[in-house]
Amino acid sequence: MRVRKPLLGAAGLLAFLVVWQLLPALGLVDRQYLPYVTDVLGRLVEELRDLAFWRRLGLTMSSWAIGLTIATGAAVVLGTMVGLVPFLRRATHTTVEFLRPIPSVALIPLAVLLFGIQQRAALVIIVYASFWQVFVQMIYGVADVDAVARDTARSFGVTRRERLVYLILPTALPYLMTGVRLAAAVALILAITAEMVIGNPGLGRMIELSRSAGDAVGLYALVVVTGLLGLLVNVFFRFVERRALSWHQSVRGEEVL
Amino acid sequence: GCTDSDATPAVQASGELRQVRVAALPITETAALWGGIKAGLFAKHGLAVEVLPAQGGAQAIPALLNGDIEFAIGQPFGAFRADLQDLGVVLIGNYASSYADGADINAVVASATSGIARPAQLAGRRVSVNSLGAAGDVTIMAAVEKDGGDPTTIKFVEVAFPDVPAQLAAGNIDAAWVPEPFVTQLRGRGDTFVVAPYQATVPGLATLTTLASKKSMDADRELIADFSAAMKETLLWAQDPANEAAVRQAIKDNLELPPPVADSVKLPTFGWEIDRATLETLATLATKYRVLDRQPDFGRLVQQQ
Amino acid sequence: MRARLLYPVGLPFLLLVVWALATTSSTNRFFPGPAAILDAFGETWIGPAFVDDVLPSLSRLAIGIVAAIAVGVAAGTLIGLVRWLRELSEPLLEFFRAVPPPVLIPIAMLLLGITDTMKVVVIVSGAVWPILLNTVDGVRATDSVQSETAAAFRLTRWERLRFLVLPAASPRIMTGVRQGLSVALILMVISEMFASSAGLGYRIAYFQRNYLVAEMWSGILLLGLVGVLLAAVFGLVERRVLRWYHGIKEVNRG
Amino acid sequence: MGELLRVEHLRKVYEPATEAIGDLSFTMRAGELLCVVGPSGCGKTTLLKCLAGLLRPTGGVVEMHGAPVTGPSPAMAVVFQEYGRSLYPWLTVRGNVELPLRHKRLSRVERARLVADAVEAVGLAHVARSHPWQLSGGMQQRVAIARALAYEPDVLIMDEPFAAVDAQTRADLEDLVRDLHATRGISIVFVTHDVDEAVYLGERVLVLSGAPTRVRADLPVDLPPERDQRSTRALPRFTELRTQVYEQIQRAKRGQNVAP
Amino acid sequence: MGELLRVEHLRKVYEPATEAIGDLSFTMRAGELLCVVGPSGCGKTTLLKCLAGLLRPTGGVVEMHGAPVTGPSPAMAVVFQEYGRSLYPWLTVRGNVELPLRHKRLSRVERARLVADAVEAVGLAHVARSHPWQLSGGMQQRVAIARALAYEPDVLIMDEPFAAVDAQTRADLEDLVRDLHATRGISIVFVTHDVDEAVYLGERVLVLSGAPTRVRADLPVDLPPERDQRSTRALPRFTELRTQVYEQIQRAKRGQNVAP
Ligand SMILES: Nc1ncnc2c1ncn2[C@@H]1O[C@H](COP(=O)(O)OP(=O)(O)OP(=O)(O)O)[C@@H](O)[C@H]1O
Ligand SMILES: Nc1ncnc2c1ncn2[C@@H]1O[C@H](COP(=O)(O)OP(=O)(O)OP(=O)(O)O)[C@@H](O)[C@H]1O
Ligand SMILES: [Mg+2]
Ligand SMILES: [Mg+2]
Repeated sequence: MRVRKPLLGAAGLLAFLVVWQLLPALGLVDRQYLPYVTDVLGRLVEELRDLAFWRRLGLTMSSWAIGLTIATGAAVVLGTMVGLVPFLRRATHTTVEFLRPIPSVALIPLAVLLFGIQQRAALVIIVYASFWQVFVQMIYGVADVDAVARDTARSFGVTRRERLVYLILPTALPYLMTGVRLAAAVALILAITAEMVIGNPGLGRMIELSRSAGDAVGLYALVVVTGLLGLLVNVFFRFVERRALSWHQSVRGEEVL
Repeated sequence: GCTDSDATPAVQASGELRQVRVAALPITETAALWGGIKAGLFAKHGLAVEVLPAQGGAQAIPALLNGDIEFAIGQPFGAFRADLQDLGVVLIGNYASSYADGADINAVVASATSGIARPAQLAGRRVSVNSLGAAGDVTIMAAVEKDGGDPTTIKFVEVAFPDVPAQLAAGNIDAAWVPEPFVTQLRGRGDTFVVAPYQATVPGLATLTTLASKKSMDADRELIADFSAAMKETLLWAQDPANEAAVRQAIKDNLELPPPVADSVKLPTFGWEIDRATLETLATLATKYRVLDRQPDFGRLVQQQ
Repeated sequence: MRARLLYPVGLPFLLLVVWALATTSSTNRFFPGPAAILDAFGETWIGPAFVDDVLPSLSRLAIGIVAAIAVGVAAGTLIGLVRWLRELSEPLLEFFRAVPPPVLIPIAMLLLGITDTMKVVVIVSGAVWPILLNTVDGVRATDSVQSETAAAFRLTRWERLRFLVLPAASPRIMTGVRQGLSVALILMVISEMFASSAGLGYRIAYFQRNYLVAEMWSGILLLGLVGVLLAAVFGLVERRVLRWYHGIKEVNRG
Repeated sequence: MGELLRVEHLRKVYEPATEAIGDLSFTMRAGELLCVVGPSGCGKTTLLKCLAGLLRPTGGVVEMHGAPVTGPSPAMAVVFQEYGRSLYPWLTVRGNVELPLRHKRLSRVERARLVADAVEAVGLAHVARSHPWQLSGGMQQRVAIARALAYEPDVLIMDEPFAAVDAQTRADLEDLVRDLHATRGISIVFVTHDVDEAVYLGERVLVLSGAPTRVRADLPVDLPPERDQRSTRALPRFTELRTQVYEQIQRAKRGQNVAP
Repeated sequence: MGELLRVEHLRKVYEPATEAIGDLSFTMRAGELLCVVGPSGCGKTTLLKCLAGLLRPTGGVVEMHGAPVTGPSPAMAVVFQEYGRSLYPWLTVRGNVELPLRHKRLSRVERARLVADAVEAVGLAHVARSHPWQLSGGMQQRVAIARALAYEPDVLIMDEPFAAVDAQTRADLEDLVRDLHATRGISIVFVTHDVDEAVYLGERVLVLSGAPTRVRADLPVDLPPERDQRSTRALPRFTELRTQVYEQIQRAKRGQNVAP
């Protein structure tokens, strides 16, 4: 049972790779635009042995991690506050709805103006985009507290802080987990996009370079790297989730016939 | 074993060097700058230059204005726009130009199936440029009109240069304006060369120029003078056929181009002297085609050092 | 009644005032004041530009959102319910989700041409993830006693879906849709920044490149307004769909 | 009437190590009304879930009409102990009761009648359009009962169905159950904690031991089939039986071994 | 002892138009054990929530120690009817019981002792490390009871706390409640559907009418304070009282008007 899951997952990935290999092989797509999987993987292995690649990966991932941490921290605090206080929720509603959809890409000139062509500019973009993912989930999660559970806490005179720690946060935790997983992906996307657009060093710039060089194999190899990163991030968060949500229906609920 | 493609023999000149940050596009033309730095031409003038890749004027000019970078190398059109908005940007020198005769460094190429052979036939067709409202579409319109076509009927779309070959082949566009190495690549596979719009309308037009902010012009004359001198020397150095190998090596070092491409790609004319007349012609054309609504103030924009 | 009006406009108004004060004292060209932006807004968007740029963008956005919801909910429900499918597809989905949409645009362009379909596909390819993920989580969290009830009364597959799984997951699905909406708007902009010559996103990029700062901000303002409008429409739909859920919450507050 | 249910050496262990049912064997005739009593946490709910095909036994056999139970049967209706959670908050009372009837090829009129009758029978006609969370605990429980009644099952499984209703309503509902059983011949498995109720309702009372549960006693209830809240409960035999059951439970609780 | 609770002309209407409590007035002494009975859905839970300060009345006054109740008081503990939902699935049994003690400036040892005692008292020591969803219904209910016991309140409000436990456990828990009341002088408001239980436990039984509820009868229970499951229930006065209460409920159900 333990091995079934990774095995199935690997089978899914494998099937995808086979389809990819077949597309250019059968001439459905010109291999100049969709190169063979084998070539791409070959290049990938080459890159993995290049220290420079790891350095750039490190740069991208550090922007990702810093950005995600700041965004999550801020969103948990603010989301909980706004979600708990009806006054704040009503007062901020329109402002939030206004700010949320503003494309982070459109904010790049602003970020550059404030922080120059540096990592900090990319960070602003990452934080801005991923903040909302967690924020919205937090608001919904905090609002989902069960009535009887809440009355219980109130009637026993459980303090505000304890109520937060023992009732509200556990209720919101499944929401938070989804939010963080979404935010992690968005942050990764924006870390890379920002490097592509602003041009500070990292994976994104490598992608842009291979793109402008017409190096399809290199481009796809890097895209695969981003995908794999996303996968790793997910595996990590799934692990955390299973730990943190062992009591939750979605984790324990597989037993029903 | 592991490799490290970043590891280049460090040529850190010793002594007290002034740190200078320059934004440049990550394209083959920038090779002259990279080569000049490596050859120590800037260190000679007391400058340690860091080249920051910027994706275009939209990113570089705000950075220039807030003092994050000291200089930017970019298309003249960006400077025109900035001047029209009174942003306080000046052109302190040229950087690269197209050829007044012979094979130019960019061209409009039509797909074999479109049947387009001359500029006039572009009328009413889908033509791609990398960025709308810039030198590309302005000169193409001029070239079409010159050839007797109606320039207002051309349907321009934006397609990034690397995407052009695929889009042309898929029939999504009829023709595309591309620089080298794409021109050679497309002609090699049977697409038709239509026109070199720069050469056909404004021969020898500047493709890249060097920008600084008005503020630093006024505040730090010494830096401007040092940098200008170094740039002038660098561009002369790059133009010298004897150094071509070094320039091409700089391409390989800094861009992920496959070596055969880096060896064969056509380089522009490098030079520090601004040809103000060609710039004014370009601006006039742009006003004519309503890409700009008025002429920039060349008197304040061009400050040749 | 007064409070009802005060809440939605109170904070925005306050921010506007702060902004206006901040811009009068600074001369930064990249931060124009609200008045300048409002001027630019009128000149830029009211008139033919609305029909040429805004309407087509919005219709693509609408199609994209509807498609993303349909795909996200359908796939999410299936994946949430079928364990082996989830295990089979999860790594793959995570893989695709992590690929930045801008990188996918050239490929989409290749397969679909420079068409509206391509732009819609780009919108869907990004907006579908929050919806799908939330649906999966919502479906998986269905209360055990509730599903046992369905099993005991032998509800058919279809009834189970219609009366148990979807309603139970609907609060989560709606959260996902809400997030999907803003992602869709962002991708509408990004999809128009490539291979385009019209549209809201294109215009903003164009203004940005040409230092038409006030016009650019007016575009961002328009996007924000579209966002508010979307949220309002979404709010109406949500209140209908989740009437029972809000009912419970309402009672709890009583 | 033939054999309806056969349970043999049933065993159920909740992972990782909670042995709920130890070794349980009994049979039940079709049309019988079997009451199950036993200490709290002994495994009654677990047993019902195994009978209903909602839980896979760890060992042993559960057969219905001679065929092993592998999943829920369409002829069966269940009233869950956790009545509150077994109702769907997004449906009204009527919607909840109607839901299982939807795939029962009935005319719309017929279905409406069944729903109305069942809701009426549990005394909730006046709140048919309310949502479950607008009802009191006892009312919610009665909705769950109405849902099972409207379904018109052959076998009815009820897990402490009257725990949350008042004495009078309880008496009425007990008579309703007896009546259903007598007139329609429905087979009923009824879990309760009320010893009097078990004796009053059942034709047989199964007393379970503490977890891991076994059958501690299997007592036939030899009261006349025509029962009445006043007179039946006043019979000396009734008192005898209830004392007997009570003592068995008490011993079960004290964990004494079953006499072989 | 002084007056603990005073309820006057209490009225509660659930929006939009469900009148749960019509007009309710009664008082309760400190240290009293008051049982509340009434038909299902009459408004008992609503009343308790108003007493506990969890629900704002639509009209009338609820006073505790002479001061109006505006929110939950720290001296009060509540056992909810929906026991399942009042437990936190992310905490273990021990964690659930311990939670309200956290802000009660107790030493760690003291707290552990209180928790262990309470869990022991309801017979759940062997599952203290389990999560609530791993327990049977009756066990969950006992966890909720243990939580209230460990809290050591001055006032204990219990809403059908023994609905899901077996007869024997119920008897034990009843005695536990009587004992707490007798030795610690805790004031208790106890809602039940079991008439015998109300009479056995209470010093006074409040019978409510159907919704919109009023006080239908307020009967003092003049049984000796020393009670015992066998002998007390065998007293003729006990039978008299239970018949009285039962008849009142029956009339309440039939909706007869209250005699002034
Ligand atoms: N999901 C579960 N996981 C682990 N253990 C469980 C689970 N459900 C029940 N148990 C355990 O199985 C035993 C029997 O539970 P069950 O619910 O069948 O008891 P019951 O007889 O219905 O009790 P009650 O009368 O209190 O409802 C209990 O000890 C309980 O702790
Ligand atoms: N949240 C609510 N919204 C609307 N009506 C409600 C709500 N809660 C309870 N009611 C109504 O109020 C009345 C009294 O409910 P309450 O829960 O107080 O009854 P109860 O006496 O506790 O009944 P039971 O013994 O069945 O638990 C009922 O008619 C019920 O329908
Ligand atoms: Mg049970
Ligand atoms: Mg109640």
